Amino acid sequence: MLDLIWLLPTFPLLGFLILALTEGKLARGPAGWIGAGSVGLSFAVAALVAVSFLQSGIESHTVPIWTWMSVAGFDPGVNLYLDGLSLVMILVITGVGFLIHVYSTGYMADDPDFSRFFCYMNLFVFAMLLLVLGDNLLLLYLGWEGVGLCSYLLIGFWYDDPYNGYAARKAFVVTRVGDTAMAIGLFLLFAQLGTLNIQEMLHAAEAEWPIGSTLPAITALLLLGGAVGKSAQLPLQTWLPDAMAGPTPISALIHAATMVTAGVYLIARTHTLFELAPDIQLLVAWVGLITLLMAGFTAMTQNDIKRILAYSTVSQIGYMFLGLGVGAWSGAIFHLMTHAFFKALLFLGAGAVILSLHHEQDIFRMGAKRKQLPVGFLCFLIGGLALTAFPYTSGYFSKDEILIAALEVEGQGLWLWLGGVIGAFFTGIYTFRLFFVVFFGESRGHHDAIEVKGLNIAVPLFILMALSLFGGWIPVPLDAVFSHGAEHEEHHISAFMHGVMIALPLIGIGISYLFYGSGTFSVEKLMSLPASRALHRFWDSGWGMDRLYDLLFVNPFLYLARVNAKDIVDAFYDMLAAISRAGHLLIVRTQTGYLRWYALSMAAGLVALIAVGVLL
Amino acid sequence: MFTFAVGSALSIASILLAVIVLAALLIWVERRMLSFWQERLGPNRVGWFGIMQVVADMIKIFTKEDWVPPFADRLTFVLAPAIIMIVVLMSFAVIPFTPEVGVIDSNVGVLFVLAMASLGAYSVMLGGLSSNNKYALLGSLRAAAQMVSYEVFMGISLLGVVVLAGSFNLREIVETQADGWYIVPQFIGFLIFLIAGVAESHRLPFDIPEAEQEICAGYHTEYSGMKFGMFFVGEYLGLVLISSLITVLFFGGWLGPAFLPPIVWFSLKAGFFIMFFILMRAALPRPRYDQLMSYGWLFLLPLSLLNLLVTGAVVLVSTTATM
Amino acid sequence: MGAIPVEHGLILAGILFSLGLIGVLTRRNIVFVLMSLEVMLNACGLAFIVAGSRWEQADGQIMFLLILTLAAAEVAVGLSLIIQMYRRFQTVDINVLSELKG
Amino acid sequence: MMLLFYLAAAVAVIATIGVIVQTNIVHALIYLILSLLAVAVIFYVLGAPLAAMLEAIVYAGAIMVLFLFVIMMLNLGQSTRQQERAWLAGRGWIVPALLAAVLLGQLLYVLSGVEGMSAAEQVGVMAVGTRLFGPYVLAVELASILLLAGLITAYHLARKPKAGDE
Repeated sequence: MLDLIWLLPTFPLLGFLILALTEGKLARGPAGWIGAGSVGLSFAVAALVAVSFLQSGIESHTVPIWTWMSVAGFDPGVNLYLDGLSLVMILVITGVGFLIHVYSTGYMADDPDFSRFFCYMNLFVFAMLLLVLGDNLLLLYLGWEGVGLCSYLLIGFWYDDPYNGYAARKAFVVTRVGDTAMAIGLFLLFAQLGTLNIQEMLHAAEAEWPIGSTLPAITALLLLGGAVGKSAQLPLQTWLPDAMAGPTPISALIHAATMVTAGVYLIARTHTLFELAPDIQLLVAWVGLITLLMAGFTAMTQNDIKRILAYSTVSQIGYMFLGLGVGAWSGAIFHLMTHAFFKALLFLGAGAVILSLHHEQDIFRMGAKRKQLPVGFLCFLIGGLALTAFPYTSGYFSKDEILIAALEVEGQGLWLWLGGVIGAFFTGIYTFRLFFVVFFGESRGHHDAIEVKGLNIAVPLFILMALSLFGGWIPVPLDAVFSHGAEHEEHHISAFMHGVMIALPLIGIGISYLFYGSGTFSVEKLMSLPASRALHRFWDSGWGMDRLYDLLFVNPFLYLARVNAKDIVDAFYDMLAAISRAGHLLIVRTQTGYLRWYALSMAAGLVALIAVGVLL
Repeated sequence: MFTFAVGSALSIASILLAVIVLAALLIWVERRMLSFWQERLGPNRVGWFGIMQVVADMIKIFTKEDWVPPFADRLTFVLAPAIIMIVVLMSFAVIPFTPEVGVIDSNVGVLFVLAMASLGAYSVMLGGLSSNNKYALLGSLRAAAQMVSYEVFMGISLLGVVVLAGSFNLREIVETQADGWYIVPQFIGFLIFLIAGVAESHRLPFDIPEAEQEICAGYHTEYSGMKFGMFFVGEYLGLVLISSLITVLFFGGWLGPAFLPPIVWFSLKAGFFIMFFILMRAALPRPRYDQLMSYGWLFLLPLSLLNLLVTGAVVLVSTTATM
Repeated sequence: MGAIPVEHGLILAGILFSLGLIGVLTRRNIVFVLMSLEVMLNACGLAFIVAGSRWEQADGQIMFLLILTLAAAEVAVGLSLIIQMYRRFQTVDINVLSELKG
Repeated sequence: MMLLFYLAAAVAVIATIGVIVQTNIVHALIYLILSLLAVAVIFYVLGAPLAAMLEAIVYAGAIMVLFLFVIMMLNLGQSTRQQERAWLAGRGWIVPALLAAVLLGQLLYVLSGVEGMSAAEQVGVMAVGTRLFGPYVLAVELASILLLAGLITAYHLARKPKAGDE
């Protein structure tokens, strides 16, 4: 049964090939069936595999499929590797992916490029499965770049609008910065450890490298570079909010549930390396913490419903990084899973709202929509509660695990914990700000909106609601993967700390109610202060990161280019140019343009070479 | 290097003679059969059932003026008909007629046949080119494209048999068919080889290089007398060659129940295919040139590659299973 | 069979190579140039076969196969370039193509 | 066998000389084919039957047909003879001939030190095939990529320019 996992990537690949080769000539019906069905079949296989994997009780299983070539010890194979980690990942990818595909058949029903959409989606699922199932770095990298490509294609899906193309390019280029670092890291690992197989490589690293030495630090840092690029963490987070230009199901699938978690997966997969480099691991924690706080602040100031969710995604992935950094490997992956549930729910709910309101995305032009959009209301209520870690929703369990683990880090633990809790507080504020503004208060537009109907939209939403509420009780079979690290022990934490962790998000909800629900406090009054206006502008622009990068990289480059056009250094180069021109005038006589002349010189050179060889 | 099966000059000479006489006889057979299928009489005046018609034709062809057009390129013009004769007769060298009869027993027999077939293209091309005549040039351009293209599928379709037999030696290929002819596992290969074979010998329905109605007999427009006769006989030799090859590769060559001697079995099988080709000429219309090319590249090539791939996979799996 | 001195085979390859070189250098018709190039490539292949025969190894033939592949690709591209050239300049004189000079 | 080798070698050299001095391009091509076939015979004598057959099939049979095809397409047949004669006239051949002679001298000098006899055994198709798809599989992959690139390039270059181009 376990050998069936080769079917997992095969179905989406077949779906992609069929849809690509029919060039969009397929009718919507069959195209939707193929697109969603292939992922559904994958999910069925994944479920079968999961059952038999858990029953068998083995730690890991490798399925060799094919060896591409075998040259001088370099034998990259297409081998699939299954363990607890990849099991969780494939279940999330195919499960949530399937729901989103079904949802998309409704959401994209009127789009002229229906079949192209599913074509890209299937390719994406294929690449993502390859990423998490590959047992060697080459396959992982193939999947990694494959999802990057799909992300580019899908963000720019509506390529008629130049802005979408810009957003797609930005996502591609920014993640490429991280990918370059990662590629160098992979080369370094291969060069140093001599194997591409991830497990062998990790064992070799453990055996050869002492803890805290330079090489693991460098490789871990480079891999972290790749991870922050793909997972939209500081300093490469700027692409994700712009990536909301794509269709909403894409935002749900790629930019919330699966692709952006690839960085988390990468770090979890190579966690041995990070354990060998404690400094870098701590860096991971701080990157996550700072990102989650910055994204939290920014989310509070946004007006676009999807951008709020995008910043919240950045922030939640920050939590995962925090978890990874403090050694709560299973906690991070657990949070990855629950986050996939409720963030997919929120995005799909947002999609339903947007579609119902004729592609309106500004929350301040909605208001009082709970009667008109009951399903969307329910989505946001449940998703929002899970996102703010309301007790006993799925987000509560996973976030708890991360924060408790953070507290246990020696030295900086309290700070990390405090940051995480404050982040949770902001999560409460921005999530329910969105909620109250959209669904309560007075209607500020679209008074006669009617909610979109259709089982293929409603059913995935209800399943995701259930998962968001009860997903916290799903047992994650990760102990075998991470067991050799910190032993799984009962956490001891004082009741006060725990109380704080539960209370702060609730206080956040309360504050946002006071501002946006009951109107007790007035936002206008707050905004009348110039300082708060400036702060609002600053946060609204995402801490000015785009401007900062313009300032730091783009403008200096342009400036240098301009300055370099005519400066005194040129004189020196002019001299060089004059010399080389003189040489050129000499040599130009040999450049007759006649091919036979060139051939003659080559032959003469050959003769001379042989002569030298013979004489010496 | 050459292990001579029979080896004597006498046997070589007798095979040569037999093949050429057979080819000449085929001219009469074809005319009789065609007219039979078209419900007319055909040549029936000279000799018994008109069989002496062949001799009469020979006399006519030998005594005609052997004329080289003044505008033609003399060397090439003379060389072209010789090439086809030489090439086809050379191909017969590796054909195993019976366990005893055959000229050479080469380890690369299949490749040798392919090499000769590919050289055969020059005959048509040079003939058309040297004639310095636009119809001839058109004909030879068509022939070049057609023969070079169909050579590819011919080669690939053969490889299925080679994979099964594990040898390029035609004699061994026949011997490995003792427990089953390759027509069964290689039916697709057989079909492709049949079609490609007809195209290689540019007989109807693939006689596009010499289509009388379109390009005035194509590459041999300017030829007459003995040189035309060589082209003519060369075509029939090609027919015999293709039939013999099909027999050897797909129908077990000389193998058959013991009540008939091997040579008779071989002749029966080859004769059947010769008749089949003649019937094809009588029955099928000529396709258009572009149809022929796209049929080859878009249909036969993928099909033959697929056939080879599947055959290879099956052989690989079955050999690794038994090991 | 065999028992031919390796030296003689290599010398034959050398002679053919030199003849091809003369062809490349003297002809102005680009088709001839390409044909002479083929002669040179073929001479290289011959040298490999001779060496392979000397050591009774298949590697020589494999190298020849690779040269064959190279030649096929080279001729395909070269001839299509000739067709382009003829379309543009109505000549096969290689000296016409002398615009790319210093 | 020895005799066959030297005979084929003589044919190859004479035919190759024919290639480089001919003025009629079709005749030159026929000489080239002859030279290639002679080399194929040499391959067979040297115990390389696969190479010999491929030389005949691919080199003499396919690549040269391409040449002939292009000659036919461009109609370079006999009209260019005068031109060739004019182009070959003059002293343009002296320097190349000298250079080639020097090169040949060097080659002879270098190669005359080589000892050894060619093997008596044939290296069969099977041996070549197993090595080709064993240690040389990377080379096969590269060759296939090269052929693909050549195919695409040739298709693209020889295509008639569309109305919009240039």
